[in-house]
Amino acid sequence: MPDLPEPDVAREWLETMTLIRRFEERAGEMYARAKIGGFLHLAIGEEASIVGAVRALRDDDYLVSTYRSHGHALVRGTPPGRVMAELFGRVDGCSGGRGGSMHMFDGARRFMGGYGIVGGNLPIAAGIGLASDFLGTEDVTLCVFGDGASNQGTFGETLNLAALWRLPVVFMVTNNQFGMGTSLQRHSAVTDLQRKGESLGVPGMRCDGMDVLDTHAVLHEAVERTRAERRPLLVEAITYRFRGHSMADPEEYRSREEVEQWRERDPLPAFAELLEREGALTAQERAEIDARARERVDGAVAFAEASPFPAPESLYDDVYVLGDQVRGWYSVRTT
Amino acid sequence: MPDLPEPDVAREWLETMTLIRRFEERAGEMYARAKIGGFLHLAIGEEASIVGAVRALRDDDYLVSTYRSHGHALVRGTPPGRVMAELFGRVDGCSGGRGGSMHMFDGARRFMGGYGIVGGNLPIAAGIGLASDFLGTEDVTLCVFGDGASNQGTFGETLNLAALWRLPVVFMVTNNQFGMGTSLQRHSAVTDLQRKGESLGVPGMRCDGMDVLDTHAVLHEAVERTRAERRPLLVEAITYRFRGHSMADPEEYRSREEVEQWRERDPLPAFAELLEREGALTAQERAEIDARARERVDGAVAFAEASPFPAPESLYDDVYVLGDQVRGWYSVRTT
Amino acid sequence: MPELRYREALNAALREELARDERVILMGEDIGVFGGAFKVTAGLLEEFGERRVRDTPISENTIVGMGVGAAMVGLRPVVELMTVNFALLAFDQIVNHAAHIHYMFGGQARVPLVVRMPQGAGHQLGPTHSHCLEAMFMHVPGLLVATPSTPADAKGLLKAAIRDDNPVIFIEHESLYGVRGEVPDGDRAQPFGRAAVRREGGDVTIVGISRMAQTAARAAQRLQTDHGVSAEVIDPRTLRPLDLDTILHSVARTNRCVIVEEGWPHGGVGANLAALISEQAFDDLDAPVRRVTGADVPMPYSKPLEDIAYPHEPQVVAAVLEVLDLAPPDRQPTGGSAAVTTASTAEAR
Amino acid sequence: MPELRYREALNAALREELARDERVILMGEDIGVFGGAFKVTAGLLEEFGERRVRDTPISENTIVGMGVGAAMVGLRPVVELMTVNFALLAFDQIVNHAAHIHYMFGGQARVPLVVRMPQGAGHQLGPTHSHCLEAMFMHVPGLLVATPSTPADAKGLLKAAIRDDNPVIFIEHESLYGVRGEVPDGDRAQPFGRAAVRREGGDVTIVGISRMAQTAARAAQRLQTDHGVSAEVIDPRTLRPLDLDTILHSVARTNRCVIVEEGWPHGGVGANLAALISEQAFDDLDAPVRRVTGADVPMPYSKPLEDIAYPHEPQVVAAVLEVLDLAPPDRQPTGGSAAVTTASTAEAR
Ligand SMILES: Cc1ncc(C[n+]2csc(CCOP(=O)(O)OP(=O)(O)O)c2C)c(N)n1
Ligand SMILES: Cc1ncc(C[n+]2csc(CCOP(=O)(O)OP(=O)(O)O)c2C)c(N)n1
Ligand SMILES: [Mg+2]
Ligand SMILES: [Mg+2]
Repeated sequence: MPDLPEPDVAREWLETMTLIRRFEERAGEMYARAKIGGFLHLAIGEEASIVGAVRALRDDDYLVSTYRSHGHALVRGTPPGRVMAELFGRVDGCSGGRGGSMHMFDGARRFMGGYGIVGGNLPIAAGIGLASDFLGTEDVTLCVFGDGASNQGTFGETLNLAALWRLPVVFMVTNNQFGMGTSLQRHSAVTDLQRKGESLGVPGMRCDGMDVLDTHAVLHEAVERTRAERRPLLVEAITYRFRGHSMADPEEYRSREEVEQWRERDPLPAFAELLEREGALTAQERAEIDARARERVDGAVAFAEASPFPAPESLYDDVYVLGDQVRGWYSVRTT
Repeated sequence: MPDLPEPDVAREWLETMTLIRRFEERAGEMYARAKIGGFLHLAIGEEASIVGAVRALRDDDYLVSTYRSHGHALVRGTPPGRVMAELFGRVDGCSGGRGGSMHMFDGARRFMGGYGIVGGNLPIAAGIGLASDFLGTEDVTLCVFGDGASNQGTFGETLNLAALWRLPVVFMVTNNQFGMGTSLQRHSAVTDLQRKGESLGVPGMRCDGMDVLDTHAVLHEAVERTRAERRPLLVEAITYRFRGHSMADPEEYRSREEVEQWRERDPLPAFAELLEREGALTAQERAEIDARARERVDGAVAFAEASPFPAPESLYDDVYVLGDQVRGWYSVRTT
Repeated sequence: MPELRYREALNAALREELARDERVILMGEDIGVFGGAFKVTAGLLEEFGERRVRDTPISENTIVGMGVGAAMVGLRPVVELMTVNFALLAFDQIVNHAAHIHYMFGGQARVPLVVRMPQGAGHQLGPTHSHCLEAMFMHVPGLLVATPSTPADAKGLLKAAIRDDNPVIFIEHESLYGVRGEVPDGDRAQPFGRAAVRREGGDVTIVGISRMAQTAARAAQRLQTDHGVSAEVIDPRTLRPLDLDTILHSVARTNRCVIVEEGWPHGGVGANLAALISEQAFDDLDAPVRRVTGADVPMPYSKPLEDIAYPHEPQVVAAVLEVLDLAPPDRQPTGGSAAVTTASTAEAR
Repeated sequence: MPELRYREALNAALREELARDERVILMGEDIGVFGGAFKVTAGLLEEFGERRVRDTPISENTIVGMGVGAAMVGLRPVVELMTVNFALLAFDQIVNHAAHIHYMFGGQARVPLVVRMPQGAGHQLGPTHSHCLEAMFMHVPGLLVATPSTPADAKGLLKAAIRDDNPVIFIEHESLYGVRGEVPDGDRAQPFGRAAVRREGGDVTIVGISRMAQTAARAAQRLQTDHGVSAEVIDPRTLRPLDLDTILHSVARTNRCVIVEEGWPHGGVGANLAALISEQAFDDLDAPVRRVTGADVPMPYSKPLEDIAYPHEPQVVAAVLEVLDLAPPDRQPTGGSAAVTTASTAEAR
């Protein structure tokens, strides 16, 4: 087992994992109460893979994610209120209410977006890596996607290009065992996903995505190797989503037992108990962390509730960057 | 070195390689004389990889190729006249003059087409393999494509699916060292192309595409293994195109010396001389083979010349399969 | 006649065709074990087995391309793309291959392939998940394009699509899956190229595309009750082939036409119909053909914005009153041109 | 003013923009060592090096997507797709990503990306290599679409495209690369959304798209000399934004309009313009807007078939004479509708 980080660091990881968990539990409730529409993909069960990975990044490093990215916004520091406001479709949402759950964004914190098209985010991450390389910065881009996405054409195209051009991108495949209702064995001929980049010139690594320490240790190594060696790596994080693919999922493709077995490895209590055993956390601190998380989520809901819906007149805002040659939202100039 | 086949078989291989060579040389001349338009991609130098591979197929096996496929039609038995007529854009062309050099077809001989979109033929070949599997036949499909095509998204998508569904398809990457003007090293991170299917669950093999015997031996093994084990294989054929990518290619991306070195391995004289050394071919037979090939090509040109151009009224034929609900070529019924 | 949901009608069509013809197979993401993202294929894996009903990896271009290849050698594949939005990944196989192979090989090869997928807004799926792309498919010679708006057509057109020897783009609508309607019993294929007159009327012709045929019918009802306007409502059912005659005959009587579509205005289905009608019924028209279209924007997630970004009855009613000179023309530039009502304007008004 | 070929004008624009702005990079298949399939980028690798001019593998969707990502963080990528036909593989990145990112993230991200590619028939490249797809791109909000038809516009519009903060689809034409024309010296960007009146006239307005603007101009010359008809020829230059005003003002004077495009008729650019003009100039029109389009077929390889499958001067002249009632309307159903002249008909007549 990797060594514990400093106690305050470890507690921050636990606190952030807890925040994500409480936030998504509440989002699920808000969805049931029709405060949130569209698709809502929760990452409950995957928090260690999110926090462990992103905490291995520097603040200047870029993060690119999918439609399952509330946690990625939160771990990067986007205020929970702005994430919840996005889910509520309000103007103060982190994407102005335009994107919703599948399209989170916080450029200031270098979270370059959640993307709704499976596999669509890989070329974009490689392009960001290309820019970092071109501009001569030390920035690394972490691109997160799922096991199912590894079958998309962009996976092979992008990894080949990243290896060929030695782009500073760490590709992280979050293997939660399913692409929607299709199990790994039924969608990928090679199930040892860390190997899926070998034929493309991208070496692989694996981490236990249920263990924030292991995830952090492996991603830290991967990110720093990529930063130093200027070449991409593929990291597989083994994890599991405890909830359905989205809110409308009868989960007939897996057994209650299977879910229960994985729940026994729930990364939150596992890490909390470890910290307690190691004397880095008291029972009271643990309770306070949970209480603070719940408070922040309450605040997030209140903030979202208070935020107005976008005005109808704003419908056409930002279809285009307006300028001399594009004068209005409309594509036909009328006098 | 694999043993020689029966002398008459060996001579047929030489004769077919010679026919392809003479046919394409003449096609080049006809292009210069504007008898042929569009793009003309010659496979001169790659004949051993074509004949050795296709002769490893049974007559019922399917062949799917690219825009560089005159040889594939000829080796499958399409009359040279019909191939030349297609290049001339005449009604007796093997695609009725509709497709041209890039879109050859001879369904009766199970040559299921040359395709102009790089990488576009892989999913189609897998679909044909799926049908063979579904219908319970023993047919194998051979899908030929280039080194550059191995970077296309369809490569990863199709090989994964073929491995996952155990489809009887042999994927043959004709590595002629370049994708147009871009050398292998500059377009693919992994240059050992036979390995490019490993991460997709498709084992690889390699053959010397300049040696018809080696190509045949390796492809024969691959095709029969695929037929028996019901799983795809990837075979890399190392070869070289002596001519430009198409007729308009200054070839500034490679040196005269490099081309000369490869020309020393020209598969035609190499194989002919081997047969002579082994006593399977006399100098006279060799001369006759060449003479016959030239005659057949003369005949092909004459046939193409004699064939009429499609009538203007035929422009709209075969846009649709006409039937009860599609009454004419036009998509708007007018009274 | 039994009442079925649109989803159930599609399911019945698939079940009956699978039973009728051994060569029919289904392929798609999560159509088997999961039963389909919208449950259209529910129960078919259990009934017909993995050989006929195949879950695929997430590889849209290749799934469609495999359908093309399988169709060329005798199968009749029905490929489901989870939604039309993902079809953008398969455009090469749809346009360069499925649509062109029959022509490009001189009629020697056929591609009896059906690509099914739902489209449309209304569920807050945001910019990447709410497209209506029938105009793009309609543009391509070699494709047939169906846009069923009722359970009966969903079943009848799907059967006809599966039996046709041409590649068919079969566009369902996410908002219609739960809609109920009468579906004739038995093996009834609805031939392509026959528009349906959903309601007869003499004052104006309203053409509604896909889900908008339903919106148009509701608007016509309102026009009758609130304004005493008698509107004829036509649903083309298929865009390739297109039954223009039925529309022209109607316009010849009403002299006024409004086209309602959910998609983007520029180069939309409405623009194409407006052009054809203006060309061929020039002397019949007492007013310009009027289009009511989706707004010229990516579809926003936020509910109030999404609501005004695609047409509802009020915009259709407003547009009809305008072509009948019963209301002031709207002033603000909209949907790309002052003469197009897009969802937003009537609302914003 | 110096005379340049269209190809040279594009090359000059790229060279000047590469020199002007460090953030501009070029990516594409065979644009470097090979100098570009059509030699548009010849010499740029030598001049600016591998860092700025990058040969890519054959991976269209990913090349465009990398351009999107690089543009989001400050570069100004110019991606060349070898031809528009291969853009069908990149539609997901173009539509779901490049076009929608600015809107979908609430205006926080920008995508100053240019995707350049040639389109068109005339070189016997057959069904998979001869498309004109401007209508599909024009359909999508968030994209700008340019279709330069002269060397001057090729240079001026490309400079404007590279400097614009929106994603631009820049459509060149294979048959124009060798065409010579005067190109103003110096750093002149041609703003989008300004149509060019190529020739003034009072009897009829001819709108020509992409290469067809040149065909239209030649037809106008013939109309003048052979028939004494004075035709005004308008080249919109860009389809998004579209300068409809210039067209409407012209039609207000001529009362007759013919639109010439090379692409497919259904849902084409011509249909969109015909709809807009019929809507907004209804009372100005003395005859239906007439479209001359490519035939509704995949492009055949055989020369005589290809020749009649896209418009040439004779069809344009015939269509103009028809809208002026100087010739019998043609009878046979064509290009999808009896009111559309497609290349084939006038020839076949
Ligand atoms: C191109 C594309 N195809 C299909 C979908 C529908 N879809 C959304 S998520 C998903 C499953 C993705 O599985 P995986 O990559 O493992 O990520 P996970 O959802 O498990 O996090 C599918 C099929 C999509 N959004 N994009
Ligand atoms: C999708 C697509 N992109 C680009 C092209 C243009 N093109 C035709 S052949 C070719 C090179 C292909 O190289 P390779 O796969 O090695 O085959 P080869 O030509 O060497 O036989 C390119 C880029 C195309 N036809 N299709
Ligand atoms: Mg998964
Ligand atoms: Mg090659």
